[in-house]
Amino acid sequence: LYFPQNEYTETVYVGQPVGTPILQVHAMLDSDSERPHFYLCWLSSLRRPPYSSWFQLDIYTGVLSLNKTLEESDFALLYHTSRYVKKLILHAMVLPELTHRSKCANRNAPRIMLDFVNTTLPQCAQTDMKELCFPHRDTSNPHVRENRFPGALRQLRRLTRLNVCPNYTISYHVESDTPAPFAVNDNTTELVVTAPLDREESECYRLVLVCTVRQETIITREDIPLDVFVNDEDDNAPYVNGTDTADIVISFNRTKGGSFGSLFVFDRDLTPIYPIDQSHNKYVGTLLNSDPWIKETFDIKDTFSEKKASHGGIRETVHDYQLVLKRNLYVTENRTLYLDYLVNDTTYPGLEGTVMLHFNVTILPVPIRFANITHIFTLTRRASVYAQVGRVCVDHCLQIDGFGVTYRLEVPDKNVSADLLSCYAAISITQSSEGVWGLLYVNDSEALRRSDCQDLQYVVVAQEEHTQLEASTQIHVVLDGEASKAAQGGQQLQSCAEKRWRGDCESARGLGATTGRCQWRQGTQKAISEDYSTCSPDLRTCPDSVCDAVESKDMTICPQDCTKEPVIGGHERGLSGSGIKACHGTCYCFSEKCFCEIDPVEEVLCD
Amino acid sequence: PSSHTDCLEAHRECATDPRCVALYRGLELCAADAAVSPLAEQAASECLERQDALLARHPSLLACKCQRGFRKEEQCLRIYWSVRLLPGEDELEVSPYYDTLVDTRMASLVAASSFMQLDGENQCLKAAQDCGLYEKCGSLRSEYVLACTKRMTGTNRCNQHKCHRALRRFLERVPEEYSLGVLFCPCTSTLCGERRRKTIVPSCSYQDMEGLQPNCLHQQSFCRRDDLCRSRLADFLNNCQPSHLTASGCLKDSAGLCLRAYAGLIGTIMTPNYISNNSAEVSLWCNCEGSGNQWQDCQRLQRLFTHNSCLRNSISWMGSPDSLPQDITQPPAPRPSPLVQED
Amino acid sequence: GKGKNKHPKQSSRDCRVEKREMKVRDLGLGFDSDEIVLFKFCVGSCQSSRTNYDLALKTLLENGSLPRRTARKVSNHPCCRPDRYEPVSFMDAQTTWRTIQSLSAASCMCMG
Amino acid sequence: GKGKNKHPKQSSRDCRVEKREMKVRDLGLGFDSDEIVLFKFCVGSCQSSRTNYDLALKTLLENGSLPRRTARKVSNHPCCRPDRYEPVSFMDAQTTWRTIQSLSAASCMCMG
Repeated sequence: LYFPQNEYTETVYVGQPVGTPILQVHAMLDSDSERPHFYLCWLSSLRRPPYSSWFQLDIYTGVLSLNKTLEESDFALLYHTSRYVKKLILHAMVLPELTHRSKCANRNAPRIMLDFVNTTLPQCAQTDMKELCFPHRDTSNPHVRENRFPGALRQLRRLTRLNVCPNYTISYHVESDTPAPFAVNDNTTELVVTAPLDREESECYRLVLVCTVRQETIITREDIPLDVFVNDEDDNAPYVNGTDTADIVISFNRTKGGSFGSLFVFDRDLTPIYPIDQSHNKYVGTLLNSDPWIKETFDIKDTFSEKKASHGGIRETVHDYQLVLKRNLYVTENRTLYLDYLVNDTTYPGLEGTVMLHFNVTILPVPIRFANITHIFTLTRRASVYAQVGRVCVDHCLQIDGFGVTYRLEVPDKNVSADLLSCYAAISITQSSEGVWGLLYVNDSEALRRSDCQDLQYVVVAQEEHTQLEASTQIHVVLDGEASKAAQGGQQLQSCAEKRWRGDCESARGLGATTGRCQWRQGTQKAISEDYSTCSPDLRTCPDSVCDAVESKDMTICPQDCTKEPVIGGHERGLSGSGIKACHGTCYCFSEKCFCEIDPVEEVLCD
Repeated sequence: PSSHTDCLEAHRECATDPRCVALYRGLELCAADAAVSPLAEQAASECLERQDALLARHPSLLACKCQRGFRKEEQCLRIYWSVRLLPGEDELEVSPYYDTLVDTRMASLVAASSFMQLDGENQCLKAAQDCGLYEKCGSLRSEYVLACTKRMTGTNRCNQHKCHRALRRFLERVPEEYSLGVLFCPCTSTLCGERRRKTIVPSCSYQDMEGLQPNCLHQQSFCRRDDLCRSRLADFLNNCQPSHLTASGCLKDSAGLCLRAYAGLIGTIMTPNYISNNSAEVSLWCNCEGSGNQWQDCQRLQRLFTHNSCLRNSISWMGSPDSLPQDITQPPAPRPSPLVQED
Repeated sequence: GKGKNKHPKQSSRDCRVEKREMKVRDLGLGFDSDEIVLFKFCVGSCQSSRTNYDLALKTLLENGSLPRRTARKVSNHPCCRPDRYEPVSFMDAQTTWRTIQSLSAASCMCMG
Repeated sequence: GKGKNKHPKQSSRDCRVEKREMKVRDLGLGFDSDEIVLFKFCVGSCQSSRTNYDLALKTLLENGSLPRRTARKVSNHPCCRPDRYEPVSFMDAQTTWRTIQSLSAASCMCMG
């Protein structure tokens, strides 16, 4: 037994006499032998509202009627801030057998909400036809379970208006654009569903309830729409529309969490996200391979979503199954395997509630090698320490994910003289932050300036972090410009970013300056802008909103990209929350503390 | 004067009676179990018996209410809901808050702000300026904006919990003529509408990073497991209940009560907001996909915000003087703009 | 004793907080917004907070033995400055929330 | 890398301690003694310690909306002041030991 409607609404008035029928609740059968017995019930015996005794519910017909005449005093008795209308809430329950209990059988017993109004029932003359025919706003639409027995689901007649216009005759019938198994029982004026429904055929019937009022020769017709929803049951098995096999190749991208391939399983039933326990249309999947390596390496991810079927727009469920890596794969991994995955619709009563999916997986090894090219970099001897020279990376480095490669520099000829060996200290290499590139930078600017240090040839060795597989390539750093006699000594290099004026900037030797001199960028905007004025060691890499591996070795190389300190003046931080993406006027910094200021002030003194 | 006792007060009275303390303690355990998973039939009826016994001895525990924004609000609400173990649908629509203090000030708020002139001036900018110049409003507004726009270290995410707390602090501590002024300012341009929509920092207060909307019933079920959220939801359902029998379209016939109850949801799991910058329509951040057989219940929850005549009228009254109904109390003079206030 | 001043009566010229309504656009920080903020700043004299150091420094400045360039960069009394700041948030013309940290003085004090 | 900056080089104009030999008699505090003390005081720029408050205050001062009397008593940058003082002792002309508290700056900082 179940209620097709979980909420009933009606209005009751002062002066309505005892016995007045108000509305009728209906229950539908789950099995042919059931007989409904209706009762008013309460959520807790003690918390019965004062109006609980004013109403009674007929056990067999479900008709709610007044147990007393409603008085003005009854209205005043109820506490409610609104002075016009008081909201009375009753609950009904239906049991297959007789009972004396008054506590509601379960928490979501249907609610009967009555607006108790402090006026008398409008007379015939004051009642318009629609009021006569239908309750004012019947918000609750019936829900009928599919595959169930026919039966009455709603009383169409407005019981509170039965005798308001005695010389009118009121009749009902139901219309709908598409064929719908619904009719009106003329004797009882109840709306009846005449055949079992199939949600997968239609999940909502858009009916029109037509009320015909005859008053001597005048016939008036009033109609209101009524949507009857069909509740779903798990009466459909899962099926595959298209292929049940995915061929997957795993090569460069072999990172933990990576997902591969997509196999779709359809189900014409609904899969509710809510309620959480998902007892309806519950899918369970099992990986049938027993090989422990497969179980430790792969998982199958099932994400379901609701979609509208092409025919009829009926909601159905689509499950998307993807192969997921539970760990990073070594570059040397090289195998082919076949995964079988059994999908089981556990709540489907029939036998064919399962579908088998196949993932054919080929794991290719990843060669660690350099492209066959010679890397030549040109560098001025005047470059400062941390000046960026260039970058190298192994073949396909931009596609690599799931393993790291480290780079180191080696001297090609080990038995060079100690002096010549010290030249090689000029250049160093470091790992880019995302672990793909090798960034070359000036490590010892003194060596650059020595005349005995000519062009430098290095071997770059790339090593894969797990397997220690290696590859190497030659790079050639051509030193440009005059070797200077006088050694610069430990001349303290400032941060280019400290310079606020073009003149100071372009005459300064700053940290990381590729040409040896800082470079000035002149902004053009008055407001906060990304094109702000600033002094930089190399305008190609700073500012570029990326605090790269070389810049992060010393915050004063490019505070514009790297500072994490609060910035003074109008600005916008970089994406990662550090650095300065946009600035008002000129950006200049004292170590990591940066300012954005229009025409930065000269030395203003304490007063 | 409120005809209700405060639940903290009612609980203190109960504490003087050992039997009441024992029964209440038992109820708290029931509530804790029910929060984890639905109680079995047997356990549920035992708990309900215990509840009946308690309320028979101390009916004030059933009639007590709580004060919104009060320092011990959450403690009070825990008592309120512990006593209403396994609440039915209708109990979830009764407001746990006193609303009596409100009428006079609220009516003046709705009326006062409705004297704003709609001469094309960006009313939401004006409301923001008024707030910026009223010290408490300006500083609490900066506090919630900072909490809602700051990224958690090492991530691109905001701290939604802190954001919600700061938003609630703003709405509870700042006088309503300012706080509700920035929320319900009337707009005639998309720029004004966009400012109004972004006032509660949607990117943090309800949207999630991937922009995936939860199912509305799912969202409501999470809300009903949190004492504060379910109280604010009950307050909204109660004070914004539509009715075709009153001029305001509200069963409780007070636009101010509805606005306050709607604002009370801001900073909870069910934070509502304007849906676009060119209309005053509001909605929850959720959809009804995956509702199964409860699609219509889900629709009804959504429509409480998108098709609620009481809420719509209350919001639209905040700015259009001509459609002001005969409110219960006569409106005093409009709120003086701080711009003209003497320092 | 009775009548002892716990807090010496502050003369109106002493270091204190003052407020000015300023449009965000007029703060000179480059933000494009029509919002108005209450800018609180510190103003007032700190003569009453001077120490022996200040008296000696005043004498040193007056006897002209310091070079002008140095003398200009010396402060011979504590300065009236904020001892606590407040952030200010606003929405700019593109309806993006902005927050300026340490913009307004929450309270002022004679510092140093 | 070689030549790497461990500590950011403080520019010579920043807030720092400077020393002057001064006769006690010339301190202007009225002590009668021929002893000489090393008077340490703070001098230098605090530009790099400014905050958003200072930038906004600078704009407010520049747009002339503050009355001159107020504008003169406003400090739109932190001031270079002692953050720790030292006492100085000496024997006066009557061979009596004297100590002047908080006379000399132990260290300086941009305050406020």
